[in-house]
Amino acid sequence: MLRFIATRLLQSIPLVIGVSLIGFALMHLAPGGPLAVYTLNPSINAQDIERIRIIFGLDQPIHIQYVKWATGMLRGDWGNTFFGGRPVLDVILERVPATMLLMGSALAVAIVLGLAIGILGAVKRHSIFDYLATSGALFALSFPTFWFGLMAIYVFAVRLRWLPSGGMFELGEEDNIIDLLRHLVLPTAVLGLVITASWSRYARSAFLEVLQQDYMRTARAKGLRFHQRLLRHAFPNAVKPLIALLGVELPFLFSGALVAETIFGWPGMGRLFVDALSMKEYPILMGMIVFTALFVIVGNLLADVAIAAIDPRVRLA
Amino acid sequence: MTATVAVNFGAGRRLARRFAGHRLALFGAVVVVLLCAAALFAPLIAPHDPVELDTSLRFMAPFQSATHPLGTDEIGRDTLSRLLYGGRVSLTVGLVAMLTTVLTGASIGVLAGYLGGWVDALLMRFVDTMLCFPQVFLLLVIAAFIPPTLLSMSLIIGLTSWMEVSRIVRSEVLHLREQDFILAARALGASSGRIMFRELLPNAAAPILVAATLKVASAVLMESYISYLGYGVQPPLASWGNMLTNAQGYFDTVPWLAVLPGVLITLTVMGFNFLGDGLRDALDPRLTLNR
Amino acid sequence: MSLLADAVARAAPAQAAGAPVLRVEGLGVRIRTGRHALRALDDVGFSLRRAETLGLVGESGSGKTLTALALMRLVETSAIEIDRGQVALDGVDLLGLPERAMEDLRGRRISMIFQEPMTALNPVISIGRQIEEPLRRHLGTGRRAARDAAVALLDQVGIRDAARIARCHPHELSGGMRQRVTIAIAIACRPDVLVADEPTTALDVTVQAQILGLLRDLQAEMGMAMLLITHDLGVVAETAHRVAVMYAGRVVETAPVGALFRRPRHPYTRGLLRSIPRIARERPAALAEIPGTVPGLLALPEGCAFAARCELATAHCVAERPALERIGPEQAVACWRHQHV
Amino acid sequence: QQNTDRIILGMTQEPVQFNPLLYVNSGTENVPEACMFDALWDIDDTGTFIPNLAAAVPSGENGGISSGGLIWKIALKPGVKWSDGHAFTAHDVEFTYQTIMNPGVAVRSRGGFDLIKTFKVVDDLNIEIELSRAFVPFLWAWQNMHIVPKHLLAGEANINTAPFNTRPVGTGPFMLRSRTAGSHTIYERNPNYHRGPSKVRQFIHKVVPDQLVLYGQARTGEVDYMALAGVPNDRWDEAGKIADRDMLILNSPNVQFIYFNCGKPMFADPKVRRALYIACEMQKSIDDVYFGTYQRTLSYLSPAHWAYNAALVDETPNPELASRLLDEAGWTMGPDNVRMKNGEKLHFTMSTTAGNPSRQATEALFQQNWKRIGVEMEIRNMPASVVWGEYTTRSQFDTLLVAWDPTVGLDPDYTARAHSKQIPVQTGVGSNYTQYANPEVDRLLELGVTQTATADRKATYAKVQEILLQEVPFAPQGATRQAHLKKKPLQGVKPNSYVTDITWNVQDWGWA
Amino acid sequence: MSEPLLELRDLQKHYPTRHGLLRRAGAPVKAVDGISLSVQHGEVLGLVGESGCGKSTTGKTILKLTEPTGGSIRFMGEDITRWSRQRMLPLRRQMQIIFQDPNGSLNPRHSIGSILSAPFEIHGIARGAELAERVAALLRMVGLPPEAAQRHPHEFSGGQRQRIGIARALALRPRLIVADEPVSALDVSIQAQIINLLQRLRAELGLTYVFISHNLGVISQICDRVAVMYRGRVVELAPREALFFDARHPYTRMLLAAVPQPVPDAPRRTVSTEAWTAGESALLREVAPGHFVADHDSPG
Ligand SMILES: Nc1ncnc2c1ncn2[C@@H]1O[C@H](COP(=O)(O)OP(=O)(O)OP(=O)(O)O)[C@@H](O)[C@H]1O
Ligand SMILES: Nc1ncnc2c1ncn2[C@@H]1O[C@H](COP(=O)(O)OP(=O)(O)OP(=O)(O)O)[C@@H](O)[C@H]1O
Ligand SMILES: [Mg+2]
Ligand SMILES: [Mg+2]
Ligand code: NI
Repeated sequence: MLRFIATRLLQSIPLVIGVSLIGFALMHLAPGGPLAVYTLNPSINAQDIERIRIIFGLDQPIHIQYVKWATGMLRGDWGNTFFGGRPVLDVILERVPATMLLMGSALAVAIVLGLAIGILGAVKRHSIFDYLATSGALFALSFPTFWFGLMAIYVFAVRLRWLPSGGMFELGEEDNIIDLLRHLVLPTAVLGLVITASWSRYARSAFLEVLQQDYMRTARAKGLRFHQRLLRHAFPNAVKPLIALLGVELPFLFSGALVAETIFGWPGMGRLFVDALSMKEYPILMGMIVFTALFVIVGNLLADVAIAAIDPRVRLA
Repeated sequence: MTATVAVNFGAGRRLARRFAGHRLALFGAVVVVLLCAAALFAPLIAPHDPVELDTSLRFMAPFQSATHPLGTDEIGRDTLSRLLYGGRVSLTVGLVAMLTTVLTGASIGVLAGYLGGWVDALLMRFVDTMLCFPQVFLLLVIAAFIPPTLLSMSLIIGLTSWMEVSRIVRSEVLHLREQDFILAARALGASSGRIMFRELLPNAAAPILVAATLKVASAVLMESYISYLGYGVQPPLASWGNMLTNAQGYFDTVPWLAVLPGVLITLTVMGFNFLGDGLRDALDPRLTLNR
Repeated sequence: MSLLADAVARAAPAQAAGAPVLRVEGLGVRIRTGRHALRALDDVGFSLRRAETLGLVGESGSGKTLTALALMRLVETSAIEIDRGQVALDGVDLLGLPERAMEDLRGRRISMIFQEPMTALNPVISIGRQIEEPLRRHLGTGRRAARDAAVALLDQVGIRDAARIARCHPHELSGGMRQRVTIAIAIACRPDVLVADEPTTALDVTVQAQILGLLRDLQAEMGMAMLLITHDLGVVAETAHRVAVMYAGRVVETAPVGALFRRPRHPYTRGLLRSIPRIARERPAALAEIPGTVPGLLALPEGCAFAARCELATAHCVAERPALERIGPEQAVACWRHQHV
Repeated sequence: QQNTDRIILGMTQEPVQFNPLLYVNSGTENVPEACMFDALWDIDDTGTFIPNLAAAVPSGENGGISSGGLIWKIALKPGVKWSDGHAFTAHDVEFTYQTIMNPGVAVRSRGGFDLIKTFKVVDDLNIEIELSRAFVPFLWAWQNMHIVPKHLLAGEANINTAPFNTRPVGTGPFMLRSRTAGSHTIYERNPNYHRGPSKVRQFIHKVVPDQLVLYGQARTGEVDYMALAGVPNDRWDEAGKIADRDMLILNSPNVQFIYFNCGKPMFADPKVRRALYIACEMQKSIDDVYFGTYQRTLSYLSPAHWAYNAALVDETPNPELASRLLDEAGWTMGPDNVRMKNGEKLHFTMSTTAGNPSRQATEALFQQNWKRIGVEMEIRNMPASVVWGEYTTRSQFDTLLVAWDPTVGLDPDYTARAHSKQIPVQTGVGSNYTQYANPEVDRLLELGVTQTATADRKATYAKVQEILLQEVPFAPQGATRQAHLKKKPLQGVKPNSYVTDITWNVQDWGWA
Repeated sequence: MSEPLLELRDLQKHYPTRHGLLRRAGAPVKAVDGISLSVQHGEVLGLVGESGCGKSTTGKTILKLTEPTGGSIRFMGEDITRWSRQRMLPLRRQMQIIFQDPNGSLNPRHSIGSILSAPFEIHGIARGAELAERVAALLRMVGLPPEAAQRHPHEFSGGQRQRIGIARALALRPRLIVADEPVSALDVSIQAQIINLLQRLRAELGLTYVFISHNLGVISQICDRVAVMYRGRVVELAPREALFFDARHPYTRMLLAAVPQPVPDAPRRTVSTEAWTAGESALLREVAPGHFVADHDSPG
């Protein structure tokens, strides 16, 4: 077990290097660059752009740029942003709490709800509930997030005025937990809706599979109550693919969800990433990719360990 | 696969029978076929040229006029025609991307799970690598290198979204491979390929089929997103996704602009879902059907 | 102790001649496969008294397991349906009971040992916990006590190193060990009725003897009744008080064990007895078999299902199906020509 | 209950940093500039320069500008203090100038400042600048350049990454109190502001990334003032009718054009460009795509500009004339209803930033207009970072749909965009991406920047506009306008068409 | 004597054990702990022993379905102990196994038809109509109707599934069949049919069986020699007659004493609780020609 974790962490060193290398190369080879923002500026001309290119170090060959970035990283220097010259680490870290909060609550809500709906759907297969849940989930997945987001804001914030329409807190109420929760409701609901929908589908299929196994009959023969059979016998068997899914989704805790953040003005990572992508803020992008890599490594490692912990037949290699 | 005979051996007919007995699956198949046919024959059915615009007729509501049965959009294009033509883009993207996702994801998952060892480590680190880049990033970067045609775009979407499928499939295979029937296949001298694709995959079919359904929806929406960012279908070509995106500004004032393409996407996804359900039920002989 | 229990057990049926604990009457099960529906069980009936063992033997695929599952109410899926008959446990009709009430009975008053122990155990739960479960569910045993009880049960079913095995998972056990685990689970709560579907097939004869002894002890102590499904006629001879023989979804003969072995009244039963392999210095070149094959349930003939393989069959046998006919105390047979057997 | 202690301004974007020299985004970074920094002078809503850190705006009359326009004498306002208490002096102005010219600092533009030959600090309050040639828009350059404190920045090895950029100190009406990235920035009143303390204690710049949601917040009152990107075009009617809200319409100096790449053989002939231009239903595109919110213009200036040539006539749409012009130019109708010349089809692409539905609709409309006269246009939109990158700056496009400001503040000078020496692919300087070259226009543009009398300049630029409308290197569609929404009791907001930001006079904003 | 078909030398299979949340390794389970046996062409070797003594593990290891942790396996004159999975593939045609667990060894997603056609497909023996014919023949051979081909494993009774497993192993007519409790779930009449079938095939085709069973009657009917296992080791190996009528090892004797008799009112079996200690070494002593017994220290 500990050896397994050590091996995996060792494997992730080349992974991070590879990822950063690929990321760097892709970013720089793709057309367009950070200087395009200046083109729209009326008073900027070609010399200005050339001058700034040199200041940003973009005139150097890519491999030199990479080596510079990488050696900086090794020293713990994540670099500075092009625009504003702020330390990348600061720029990223100041967004982390918001993202974690939103994604964490959305994931938590979605997992619980998704599982519940999925399980019920599997148990009451072909019932009205099953059909409703199926249609609902598919509907939720077929419309883009922005549509639900705008609808929710329109209904609950603009029309009914029950909830704030966006942001993380009322200005001046930064420390008020109740206020924060109020602000969390709509984005969590909208974001959670989509995740709930897909989780409910996966959960339903996983439970359908497990419920027909012979050992479920044994559990029944023991006289176990329905919920006991479900929780103790079906759950650990059915939950394995879902854990794998969770491992894949864990990076979202870091990378955030762009559309929901935009609609709800949530100061999260998704917006930062897409802003950085559209401005080609290479230093921020690289920083975020490295962070995401860490989350991916940890997420999938945890998932693998959890699966092996649940199912003794699975060997950790 | 080399020996489809064996799949068809009794199972083929039985599968078809079980499938046909599945009312919902039949319904799903009918929906998908109808939608595909509508898209295919769009030039014959569509009342208008989908790019023809007449700004004086914009925002016509559905069911108000015979010439524009489903109304018109923000610059007076016929919604019905755009939906029909848009189906060509969206259905292609949905289907091709879904197939790519599922084939890639399932293959990699089963390879990693069954072969284990360094193959597993290598493939899973590859998956991790792919996961490190947000999909938008991958999409945009790849799309920037490959000229965006409908097919290439679908493939790109598919090739950037298979990772969760592979992880799920792998997690299933990890315990399936320890079961006696896999030993039995090995004892028969079945090659690893046969074991993976004939013995293991059918047992991991359920989550794959779920993923397939979900991927249809996400691919259709993803297409509109990359188009929105400038790498996909170019205006004025319609797709359900970009019709939805364009309707974003009118979500409360002219809601049907978003609802109509949204409903079509939902219908498509439902169609695929029920098809998938039917297939799964047919593949899984233990799940007996309810009539 | 063992000898005393033995004596009590053998005498039991006579003592408790009163109302049977379990009575099955006219049980019928229908299975839908694709377009067809087949009658997998037809008019199955028998009764079990306290401390009595009824051996259920019969041809492979004749519906023994199905009978067991049906009376536990564990078969019902969308494809399989119990469509007629009655199962009464102490006079309470199980088939009409609400599921929640049934849950209270299963594992407590009536429990089952499954034929295929490999798949009957949950692969991700430790052996110990699987045994503890019925105790905690029905008897409210505490966590520690249940754990100790589980180890004790494993020990009882002859598993060496029980404490270690309790922490193992099913895939680490051999076939026989798993079978004994399912037995431990089934007897954990000392049920009134034990339905044992081939409980000792995977056990070597010494362990088998030990297990059967254990079950007999339970019968003696608690008056447990047992439906023992097995192919091992040696086990039947040793353990059962009465025997029911099934063929193609029906009971074709019931008799006290001695009578059955001494004088089988159904040609199929007779065939069975002849096929038993024995340990002898000289062995036959081939074992005696019953010629022909069992008819498929889908294509059951009009008349007697065994007629095609029966050397005594007449036109009557082919044309009309014989009903179970009472031919003596505790003895019945479904054969037109039972006098000729 | 309205909180009159503060004003919440809502925008869809936020500044990425606070150093006015490193300014990147117009519209958003104007807010910290206006709140925390001052320029030597501002321009007010009537177009007059008003002194800010300078004691007076230099001019010929007050002797600030020498007769040849080469020597500029600027006297600074005495007693001005940085918000950290340091005195503001001429050395800060000098430092600002030096930083602008410092090759290591990513200053956006040196436009105007590169003409400074000598910069002399006479004493703490007086400056003398000598230009290498006369340049009237020099006033604009300073109006746009906010002064930074020497005492905080001079010691920085790298100003691009100085902590100052996140913890700025200025002379402006507000001081930075806190910034929550992605959410909002709070500015606190500067009690010692040299033009008098501002009316509210706090000014809050809130970021609401989605325009529709921002509009919703303006309606619910979660923001007091909705600025960038303004009320969506299709909601102006509705917004104008909301009780308790004022809708302010801002003329921006932005004009939306079709850029023709004159360097491509197809567009080398002015006749072709003109034909394409007049085939477009320009007014209709404004009315039906932009809901009439843009103002039709025939030049690179908005019709409200003082230098706008009112004599220009709108010839669009005239497909017949367009067809004739194309025939004359040798593009004759081909078999599949697409014009051909020398075996080549009249087929080209049009690009703009992807994801802008109105521009897409405009493109679709033009596409249809052109299709009618046998021209095949293919839309090829791209992300901003691509389309405005080398695709534009290296003149790789066929046509672009762009909305751009004039080049130097609101001065009518258009040298950078229309002078033949300013074609970056050829000369490496300027921003004449259409590669337009016309000696007459060159001459007029060179003349225009030397003329000090407004009437002369107006005549010169009227001629430029006339030629450009004949030769159409860029076909004007409309001058963009924005509608802002403010709460009725909020006072002091003055739309100013001479600047790009509404917060230019933020110190005067307050509650009734 | 010619070279044996199968020869095991000091075969070992130890399973690692892991317990607790951290899955720490415990002492390994010595499922097979040094077995040496050889099986001649056409011979039937019975393998009996205590439940959990390592019979199935031995069977699986012989076929290299699990990798041995020690010792060597020679099959058809070649040492296959270290052969890779890939290299084993062609050899699989010559060695088959009937699994103890008929339920788990049939892929629940496949119809019986496709399960039974797999061996033919894999080794390219038959296809199309011939394949269907062969499958039907296999089914008939084990007493199942041809329609069974279209049904799935869960639709069969335990005994029927077991017969499907037998049919699958017989499909290729391999040289060696490891039959792990092949008839335990069958009623005696069908059991008789199957055993007769196996004997007939052996006579006709020269098949060799390693026959694992708890049913000593069956063992006595079919086997030429019998090995008795106890805790991972062979404790007695003898020709059939010698084993049944001249058993030397106390465990063997105990087993024989415990065989149930299909005679009602026969004296109840008594399981002796006598203990003996197994010798340290896995060495067998030849006490009579072909009759080997392990060292033991017993009261009897
Ligand atoms: N789900 C099903 N679909 C179709 N037929 C079924 C199904 N389940 C059982 N059967 C059939 O019902 C019959 C009775 O099966 P059952 O398992 O009760 O037999 P059994 O007497 O226990 O046999 P064995 O001794 O081999 O275990 C068999 O012929 C079997 O093929
Ligand atoms: N995967 C495994 N991991 C750990 N231990 C195992 C594993 N498989 C088997 N064992 C152990 O190995 C021993 C031998 O098992 P095996 O299945 O070979 O016994 P067997 O002789 O076939 O018994 P039975 O007659 O009960 O089937 C048992 O003690 C069992 O607990
Ligand atoms: Mg059975
Ligand atoms: Mg075994
Ligand atoms: Ni195939």
